[in-house]
This record gives sequence, structure tokens and C-alpha cells, in this order.
Amino acid sequence: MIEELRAHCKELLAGKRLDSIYGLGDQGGAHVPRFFSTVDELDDLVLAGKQRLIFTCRPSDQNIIALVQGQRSGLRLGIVARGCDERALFELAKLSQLSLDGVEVVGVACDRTQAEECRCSQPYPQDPRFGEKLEETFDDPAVARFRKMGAEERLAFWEHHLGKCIKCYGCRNACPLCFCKECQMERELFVRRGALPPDFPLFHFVHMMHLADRCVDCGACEDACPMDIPLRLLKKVMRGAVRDLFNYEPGIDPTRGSPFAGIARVETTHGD
Amino acid sequence: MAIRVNPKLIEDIEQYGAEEVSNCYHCGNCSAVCPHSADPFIFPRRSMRTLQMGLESKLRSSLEPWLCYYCGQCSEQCPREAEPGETMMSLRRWLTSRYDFTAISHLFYRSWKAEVVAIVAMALLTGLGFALYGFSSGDINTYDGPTAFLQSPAVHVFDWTMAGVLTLLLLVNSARMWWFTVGSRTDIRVPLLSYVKRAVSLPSHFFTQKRYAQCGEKGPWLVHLVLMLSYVMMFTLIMFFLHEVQAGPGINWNVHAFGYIASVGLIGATVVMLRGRLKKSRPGNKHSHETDWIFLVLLLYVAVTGVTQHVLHRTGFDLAANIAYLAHMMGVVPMLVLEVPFGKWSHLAYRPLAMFFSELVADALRENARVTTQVGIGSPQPARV
Amino acid sequence: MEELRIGVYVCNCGTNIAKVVDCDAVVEAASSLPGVVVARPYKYMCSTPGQEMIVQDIKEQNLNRVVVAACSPRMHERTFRKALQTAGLNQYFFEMANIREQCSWVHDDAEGTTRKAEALARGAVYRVACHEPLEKLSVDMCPSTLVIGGGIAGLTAALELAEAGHPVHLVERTERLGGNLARVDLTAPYLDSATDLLIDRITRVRESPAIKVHLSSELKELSGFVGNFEALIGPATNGGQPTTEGRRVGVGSVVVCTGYKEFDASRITHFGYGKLPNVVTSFELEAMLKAGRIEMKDGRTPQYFAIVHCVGSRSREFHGYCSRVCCMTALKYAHEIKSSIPKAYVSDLYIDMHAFGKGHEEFYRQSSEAKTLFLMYDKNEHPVIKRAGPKDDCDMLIEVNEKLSGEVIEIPADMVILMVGMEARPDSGQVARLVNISQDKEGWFIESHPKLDPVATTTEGVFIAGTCAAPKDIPDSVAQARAAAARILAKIARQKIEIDAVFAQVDEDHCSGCRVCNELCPYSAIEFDEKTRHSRVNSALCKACGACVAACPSGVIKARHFSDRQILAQIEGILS
Amino acid sequence: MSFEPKIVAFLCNWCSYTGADLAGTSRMHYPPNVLSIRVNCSGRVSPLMVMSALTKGADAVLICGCHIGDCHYVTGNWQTEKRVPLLKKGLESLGIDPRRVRLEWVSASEGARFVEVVEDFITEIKRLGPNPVKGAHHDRRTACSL
Repeated sequence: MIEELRAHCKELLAGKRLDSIYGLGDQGGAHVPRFFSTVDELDDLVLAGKQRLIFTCRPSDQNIIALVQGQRSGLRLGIVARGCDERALFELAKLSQLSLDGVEVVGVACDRTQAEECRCSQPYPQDPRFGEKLEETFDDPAVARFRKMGAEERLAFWEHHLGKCIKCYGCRNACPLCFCKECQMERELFVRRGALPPDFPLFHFVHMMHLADRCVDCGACEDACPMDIPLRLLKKVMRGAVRDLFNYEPGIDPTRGSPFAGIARVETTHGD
Repeated sequence: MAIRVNPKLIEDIEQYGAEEVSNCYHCGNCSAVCPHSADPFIFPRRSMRTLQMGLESKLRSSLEPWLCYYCGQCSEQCPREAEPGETMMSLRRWLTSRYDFTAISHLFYRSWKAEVVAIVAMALLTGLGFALYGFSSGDINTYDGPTAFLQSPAVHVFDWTMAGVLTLLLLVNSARMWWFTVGSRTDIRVPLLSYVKRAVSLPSHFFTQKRYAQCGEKGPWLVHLVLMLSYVMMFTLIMFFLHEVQAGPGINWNVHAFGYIASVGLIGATVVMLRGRLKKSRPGNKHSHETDWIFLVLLLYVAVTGVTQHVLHRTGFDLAANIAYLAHMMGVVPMLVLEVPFGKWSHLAYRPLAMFFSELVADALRENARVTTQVGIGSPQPARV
Repeated sequence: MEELRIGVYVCNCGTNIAKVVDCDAVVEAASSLPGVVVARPYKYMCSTPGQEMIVQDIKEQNLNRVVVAACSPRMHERTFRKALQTAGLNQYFFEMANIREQCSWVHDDAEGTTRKAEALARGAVYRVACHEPLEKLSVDMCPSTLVIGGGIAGLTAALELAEAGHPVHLVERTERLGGNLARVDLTAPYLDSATDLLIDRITRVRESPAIKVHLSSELKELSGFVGNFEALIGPATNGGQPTTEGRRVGVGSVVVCTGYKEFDASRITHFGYGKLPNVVTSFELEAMLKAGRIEMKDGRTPQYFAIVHCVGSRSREFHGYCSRVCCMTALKYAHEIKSSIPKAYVSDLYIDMHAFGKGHEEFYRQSSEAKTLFLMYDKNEHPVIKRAGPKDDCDMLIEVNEKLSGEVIEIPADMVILMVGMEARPDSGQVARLVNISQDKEGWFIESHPKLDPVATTTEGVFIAGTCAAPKDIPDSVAQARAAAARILAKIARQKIEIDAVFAQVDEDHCSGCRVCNELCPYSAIEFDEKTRHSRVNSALCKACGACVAACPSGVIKARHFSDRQILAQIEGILS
Repeated sequence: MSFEPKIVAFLCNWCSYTGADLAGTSRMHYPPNVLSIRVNCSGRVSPLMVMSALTKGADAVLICGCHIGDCHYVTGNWQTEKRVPLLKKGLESLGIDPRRVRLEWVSASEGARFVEVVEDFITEIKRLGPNPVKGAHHDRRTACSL
């Protein structure tokens, strides 16, 4: 598949349909996101495991796509994106972090092994050019287990797991949708500086509430956590809550904004 | 099938007395207050509505106006002064004219002048007939006996002939009434047995007018009952005992006692009614159609002339008695010929018939509802107030 | 930062507070709080000696924060703020603890109530420590007004303002003044001529030196804020190519009187409008009445008329609302038809007869007495109009399930009049965007408060009057126009517009430009700077609701005087 | 001693705070467990603020605003109406009973309703017992100083 992908991308560049392609490149065995501007460079284009595209640069919190778009107006950019990459791309566009004008998604659907490994809720982009849409759910069995827990059990569960937190901010830094210049997880008003483990549950509550309507279920937060906190579970549950309440799922439809970003009244399906 | 609206009907019926129908906005107070309004005959609101809408065929098949005795409570309660009571009264007049196939009553109700002319003409014709031919060429100075000016057997034959013709007219009109209100209805079917079972209601309503007694005030019912019974008594005396009644000059108490009672009843009731209409003493008396006056005056006239000739005869003034009798007959004939089949008097037949028919219709509707519920097509239509 | 010097004053309110709350205990508890230098009880804090006590303490003890634990701030916050100003202290260095309405008056257990009073006072002390000095802004009020729309509402508003001596720009899209009312013959229920009503106003507008009438023109742009709008008035394009050329005028206020559009009857098929020649709309009949002759398409005089109410109104498919004027207009038609054709029969098919206004019920009664046949239909079961047969003495038959009788009936008709309802103009969305006001789901402009502030909008300085806000009749439109004018005159009289010091502020350096807040503002006070990619709050438009503050994921929007810090300090205070 | 919950009530200035004042001027009675905080609009209340109150020692949080359609800021309570259900889901996920947060519409004329709401809420919270995450804040403070 990689060969076909490379060939396709080469064609796009050679045919002058696109100016540049953003994707993962092989750099001495490491897979890093980069721009490919010539046909030759595309030999390094790879598809790799759980490595995702990065859109927000740390620590400047600038969006890399917006940056290049800003440098060259009318840039025609191809982005080799899998389901989670594309969802993040859509969400970032909705949140004005980048523009989808001139962007062409070269969609790649993940195969079953990858999907299973990622416990991915939707392992394909909207319109995959490569690979097949796997419609079955690869959802996390942990979610089902969690749903069966009672209140006390849940509280104990999170007190245990969140109590391991060393406040490295890895989850936030890895999150494709965390681009705030000022992060409330660092705001002393809510989170005391130097307190370890961080205040339960405020510290993680900030992240889960802010991501409820933007989380694209990529799992980067959990992958980044050195303490193996099941952060993705928390995010998946909140994502589900938004879906249940507002019939809204982030990252799916680039034209549909979050109910929380619109003034309109939305009566929830089961509020109180 | 949709019923055609006749926008002109309301103007038409105005001539029968109902002038305020269009004021009605269907609050239903009238139906609520009416002691007679009960499922399936809910009125006056429904009749008001049907009339406003000009649903002529619907109205013609309606029995409801006959179930009203015009106590007038509805008119008193009406917030829009739409006079539902008077409307029901007018509808009775209109219905009478519908049942009458000759169109004469239609003419009379719309033109009191025509009615007066007809009465006067009929009176003159009667007078003329008696004056020219008499029935006996008897002696104007002789009241009773074979040489009498008007011999009772001859008058008797005249009475019976006239009664026959009038009964025939009434019967035809009553049959039309049956056809309009029961026979032509496609939504119900009245089994023959029902006619037999309910037949008793005819005489019972006729002689007691028990429904009238259900109205709030009892006075009008009593007066009406007295008038009706007196009339029937007098009618019976004249039709079956004319000879005995006329015989004299002595008083035959066995017969005459009834005549006196009937006379007192007739004159008393008529005077009370006329007085009430003049004084507009109760809501039912507030509006008097010209035909009401004509009817009462004619009745009083007939009763008074009847009494007069009787008194004159008994006191020996035979000539005067004969003239009074002639005057009496000049009242009786128009009254019977014109009022009974074409005027107000006809309600003597229509009202008890309406009671009878309404019971038949109610039975049939109940049967329909029962079948519908059983078959499970749905619940019967709720009654509309 | 300067040292905190807080003064706490606990009011006894006679016995109103002291009866249940141990005020001395509250004073004692407060005096031990950090930063508190003075704590005193007093019988009546709001009295002159009470206020003087605060002023004196501020001066003598160098207080820089004041807390009064007394009644509801809705009662006396302003009083004490004035006292602070008298003493030369910024009025926002003040906080009240409500220990009367929400404490001593609602609880009877002395111990618990005193503890609660202490907690509330502590919350106020914690909060006031975080207070910042704020200043109210003041800008000039431009005395000119822009009136959009030259119908009865617009004319009235313009005249009212001009007669008070203030300049008015009256913008009318068509080439003549008068609006929809100019198409009407007589008015219900008093049967005055609409032309008479209008001519007088139009003449006065034309002759007024203060009113500049812009015919065949429209508003192209509106920028600025209350007292200081700049409007661009250009030639009307009527949906054609938009132009940005025109004349720029400065105005202090805007009155939107853009009116309504009648419902398009051809959207409903069962009435046969457009197919049956003598099915006409109310406005088509109005034209015949104005011309003085009611006739059918072939020139015959109709005998049977049928008026159908609620065409497009009170229906599930089209508009759910009632258009308010059609019932009386229908009665007016019945009257006008009968006076012009005495032998005519008029049937009136309605859903409900709405006759709520002055003289309306009387008019209805008058009409029923004149033998208009009123027939009620169900709003879910439309009357159906069809051609009559050759034997009928009428051209059309209307089949309807008449509700009051429960009968399915056929009504003869030669002419059917459809009472078309009012709907928002198709370009109302454009107007709403231009002047920055909101619309409801039907497209009507939304008032600031439906009951208490019916002519103001969520944008300060922009008013709405007449049928652009909802269907209404002439008296209501005129009353609204005058109300809007009165509101504007009051502002002009004050000459200055004071902008509240309490508003939201974006810390632009830290704004990530996600624009979540942009859409949330009911006043469209948040602008997005495309260049810097930051959001910014226009303080003149902001009304400080705080919806954006709560929504900002970065927490970089600050609600002045209701900041996170201040509220959290208060929470901490009342809970510790 | 029986459990006396502490309830923080965020009351919008235009309707609910005025309604609560009205309960006072009408001399209605309710237990003193509720401590109110005046905000301009219920839409000002963020989930973080509610969670802060819960961790700072509140057993429950009451949010009151104008009835839908009556908001002084037209659409402010629409936002509250969206946020609170999500907040409750968040609490539920963390094992905190969502009934500890309640959103009620109380108008300026509904003093009696305010009392009713408060009394009912207090009863419910008494039944639920103390909030398990309050003080969590302070326990950890000791932990970190070690």
C-alpha cells in the first residue's frame, strides 16, 4: 500500500496539482511528520504504527499548517491523513486554527491490526483513497467495564489512577486539540502550583471538560502518559456524553460546529 | 356527502319571526340551561347553528323545535340576545309550512294580511252560504227543532264532512313530517316493532303534555293544558253530541255541564294568553308573531259567540241566538279550515307526533351506537352541545 | 501592591437583622479576617450617620476596601458606592453581604443564621480583596437618528423625533412613502380611510426641515455603537448586485421599521389560488375596494363571497403564529362588500375569531348582526375550493368540515378572499445582520425583553417598531414607533452615553483565536481580528452577561467585577 | 449531630437573586444551608467554577437562572442549559453523584418557588450525605508537603 501511496503523492506533486504534501517521513528509522515538496523526497514517505501527524507545535502553540499557509498564500497542500489525523484536522479548522482552503486530504484507512491496537472508534477518514472503511467497532472494552461501575467504584478508580499523576502535562502536550496559549490546567486559580499529585479531580476535570466536544479519540493523551493513567477512557466517556446529549461528534463533519460554540438553544435529549 | 349551504335561508326564516339568529356565537349557554335538551336532541344551539349556516335539509329533518315549549330561559341567558327561544318558535312555524304540501301556510306565515283576508273571505263565504241556502230553509226566529234556522243534523253532516277533509289534509302533512324526520333519514333504521312499542307516547303526550310540565314555570303549562283539554272536550261535544247540545231551551246538565266547563276553560285560557302577550309577561310572550294574535283572537271570538248564542237561546231570544250562531259559525269555519291544517292549530298534531318520532329516532341512534361500539369501529360521536 | 485595609460594617437594620443574627459575633468574626482593619456594627448603615461613618473611616483609617453586611445589594449597593465616591475611593472597591433578605428574614435558628451571616461576610471580604478600581466610560450622543422604512411606523418615529428638533434620515427602499398601509382602503374597526391617515403624515414628513427622506435607498453598512453609529445609505438594489457606494451619515440611534411581507397564497394548493380566477388575496380585494368596484375576472358582479381566514398563519406547515390583523380586516371586508353590493352574501371561514382590541368585539357583533355567515374550520383541516357545476348558481364551492355544527358542508362562492397573513420580509436577515440584531425562527426581529422592553433590541441604540418585530395592527405600530422615539429622545437629552464599567475583556496576548466566544455573544460584541487572529470585546456593546467568559477554554476572557478570581475568592470565603 | 450540608447557590442577578430576595421580603422560611453567590447570568457559571466549589467544601451546587425565554441577556440561559447536563455527565464519570448539581429556573416573582427548590435540594443532599470530593483538596495539600 505504501508504494501506491507514494506513487499517488508523486503524481500529485509532479502534476503540479499540489505544492506540498504533509505526512510522516522516515528519518533514520524514526517516523516524524514533515513536508514533502519534491517528488524525490516522497521516497521517504511512510505510514507508521501509532505515530500521528502533529499540527500544533510546542512550545510555541502555533499551528504548523496555519504557519505555512500564512507564509505562502494560495498554498495547495496535500495531507496524508488517517481517521484520527483527519478528525483533528477538521476540528482545528472549526476552531480557526488552520484553514481547509487549498488542503487536499489524501485519506488512508487503517487496517484491522492497527485499528485493534488503537481501539479506534472510527479507523478511517471520510473518504479514504487507500485502504477500506472498517465499519465494525474496535471500541475499548474498558469503556464497557467502566459503564458497569457504581459511583463509589468509579470514584475509587479515579482516585487511584489520577493519584498517580506526576503533572508532566504530557497528555495535554500530546493532544492535537490542545492549542491554547494559556492553559487552565496551569492556572493557579484552579490548580495549585507544586501540589502533587494535582488536586483531585480539578486538574483532570479541566482537560476532560474542555475536550468533551473536541476530542477526536486518537488516544495520544494516554499514549503520552508515563504513569499509564487510562486517560483515554475518561475522554471516550465524555465524548460519548456529548454524542448522547447533543447528537454531536467532533471531527466527523467539518461543516458542523460544536453546540457549545454556537449561541443556539439545544435541548438535550436527557439533561436532568 | 357535503350538505349545501343556503345563505338565503336565514333571511327567509326572518319572516317567520327569528330576527336575531345571526347574533349567536355558539357559546352553548342556551343548550345548557334548557331543561329539555338531552342527548341526542341537544338544542337550541345546534338548531341556531344549522339555521345560521342555511343547512335547509338538515333543518327540515329536525325534530328539535317541537321539543321546545318556549319557556324562554335560553333567551334570558343568551349573552348575545340572539333569542334562541324565539328562533325555535319561528322554526316551528317554518316547519309547519314545510310539512304543508299546499304552500298555504307558507303564505300565511309570511303575510298576515293574506291570512286575515282568507279568514274574512271564508267567514263571509260561510255567512253567505248560510244566509242564502241555510241547510234547511228554516225560520230565523226558530232556534231549535225541525223548523230551526240551522238544524243540528244538517250542521252535523257539514261538520263531519269538513272534519273528514281536514283530517285528510292533516294526515298527509303528518305523513310528510314523518318522511322528513324519520323516513328519509339514511343514517338510522327504525324497526316496525319500535312503532308499536312507542305508540303509547302519542296519547300520553297529547293528553298530559307532560314534557311542557318539565319547564321551570308550571303556569304556562297549566294554561295550555286547560285550553287544550277544554278544546278537546268542546270538540267531542260538538262532534258527537251536537244534537243534545243544541236541544233546549232547558238546560240538560248531563251534557251542558261539560260545555260550561269547556267554555270557561277556553275563554279563561285564551284571555290569560292574550293578556300575557299584551303585557309581554314572560320571555315566551315577548315576541308575538301576527299569526299568534290571529289565532288567539279567532279562538276567543269563537268561544264568546258560542257562549252568546247558547245564553240567548236559553233565555228565549231565538232570533238573536240564531244571528249569534251564524256569527259563531263564521268564526268556526275559518278557524277549522285555515288554522287547523295551515296555521298554529296544526301543532296539536305535530307536537305529539314529534314526541313519538323523537323516541323512535333516539332508539335507532342508540342502536347504532351499540352496534358501533360492539363492532369496535370506534366510540359513538360525542354529543355536541 | 498596596496593603489591604478593609472596613467591615454590619448593619442591625433596626431589629430586622439583629433579631435573628448576632451582629456582634459577625463583627468579631470579620475583624479577625486577613486585611480587615475596622469592623463595626451599626443600627442603620444606610442612614446618613451610617454612611458618614464609612466616609470618616476611609479618610481616617485609610481604608481601601469596604464591605457592608446588610440588606440585598439590589437595595443599597448604589447608596454605599456613592459613599465610597464621597470619600474619594473608587466605588468598585465595595462589596455587600446580603444578611437580611437571604439570611435574617428567611431563617429563624439564631445559631445557624449567625454562622451563615459570618460566612456571607467572609465571602464578601475575600471577594473585595480581589476587587479592582473601574471607571465608567462616557461618550457623546449624536442627536441624529436613522429610521429604516417609510411605512406608518417609520413615518411616525421620524415625525416624533423631528418635531422635537432632531435630525432624522428616513430611508425607504421603494420610490414612495406609505409602506403596506398605502395599499389599504379602509381600516378596521372604525372604518377610517387609510389614505387620510397617511397623507397627513407624509406631508408633514416632506415638509419637515429636520427629516431627510432617502427614497429608493437602503442601508448598506452600519458601524460603531450607540450614540456613534456611522451609516452608509446607498441606492436600493432590490436584491441585485450590492454596491457599497452611497452617502455616509453619522447617527446616534437607529429605528428599524421595515415592516412585513404578505404570505404568498400560491404556496397553498388546496385554495386553488392562481388556478381559480376568482380566488383573490386580501390585498387584491383591497385594490378593488380602492378602485371602487368589486368584480369577477369576467366583469360580472359576484353575489356569493367567502372569506377564508388564517391563510399561512396558525398552521403547522407555514407559520405557527397568528397574524393578528386578519380577523378584523375580514370583518371590514364583509362590511365593505355589503355596502358596495347590498345583495351580496358573505361567508366567513375562520379558525378562531380573535377580536381582542378596542372596538373589535363590537365590530364583530356588528358584522354578525349584518348577517355575515361565520363558519368555523379546524386548523388541521383546510377548506377545499373547487369549481361549481353547471347547475349551481355560483362559480365555486367550498367544502369544509364546519366545527361548530360538526357537519361537512358546501358553501357557494363567486369570489373567495384569502386572508393572507404577515411574514417577515425575505431580506430581514440581511437587515438584522446590518444593524446587528437577532431574529426569531420565523424571521421577526427580537426585542430586548418581550414584555418590559419591547422596542429596544439586544444592540443598544438600535430600536424596532411596527411589524418588523411581529404582526401587529396600526395603533400598536404607531405606539411602538412613538415609544422608540421617546427612548431616543431621552438619550439625546442626556447628551452623553455612559458605558458601564462592568464588561468582558479579552486578554489578547493570550487569546488562541479559537473563536468559540464569537458566536456566543447575544450582542455580537465580540469581533475577531483576522490579522492578529485574536478575539476582542467591544466594551460599548458588551452587557457583561459572562457567557463568553464561562466558555473560553483558555480562561483569557475576564469579566470585569465578576472575574473568576473574585468569584472563586467569594466561594472560598463562604466555605472556609 | 446530623449532617448539615453546605450548598453554594449561583443566582443570576436579574431573576433568581431577586426571587431569593423576594422570599425574604415575603418572610418565607428555609434552612440556612444555602449560601448564595450573585452572578450576572447563569451563563456566567462555568463547570470549573462548580467543580471548584465542590472541592472547596460545598456538598452541592445550585444554579438558578431566568426561565427559558426570559433571560435578561436573551440567550444566556441557553448556554447554561447546554453546559449543566454535560457537567453532570462529567461528575457521573468521576463517581460524583450528579444530583449534587442542580439547575433550576426561578424568576424574580417566584420567591415561593425558590424556597421550594432550596428545601427540596437540601433534603436530597442530606439523603446523599457529604460530598466525597470536598476536602480532597486539603488532604492532598498535606500529601505534597511531605
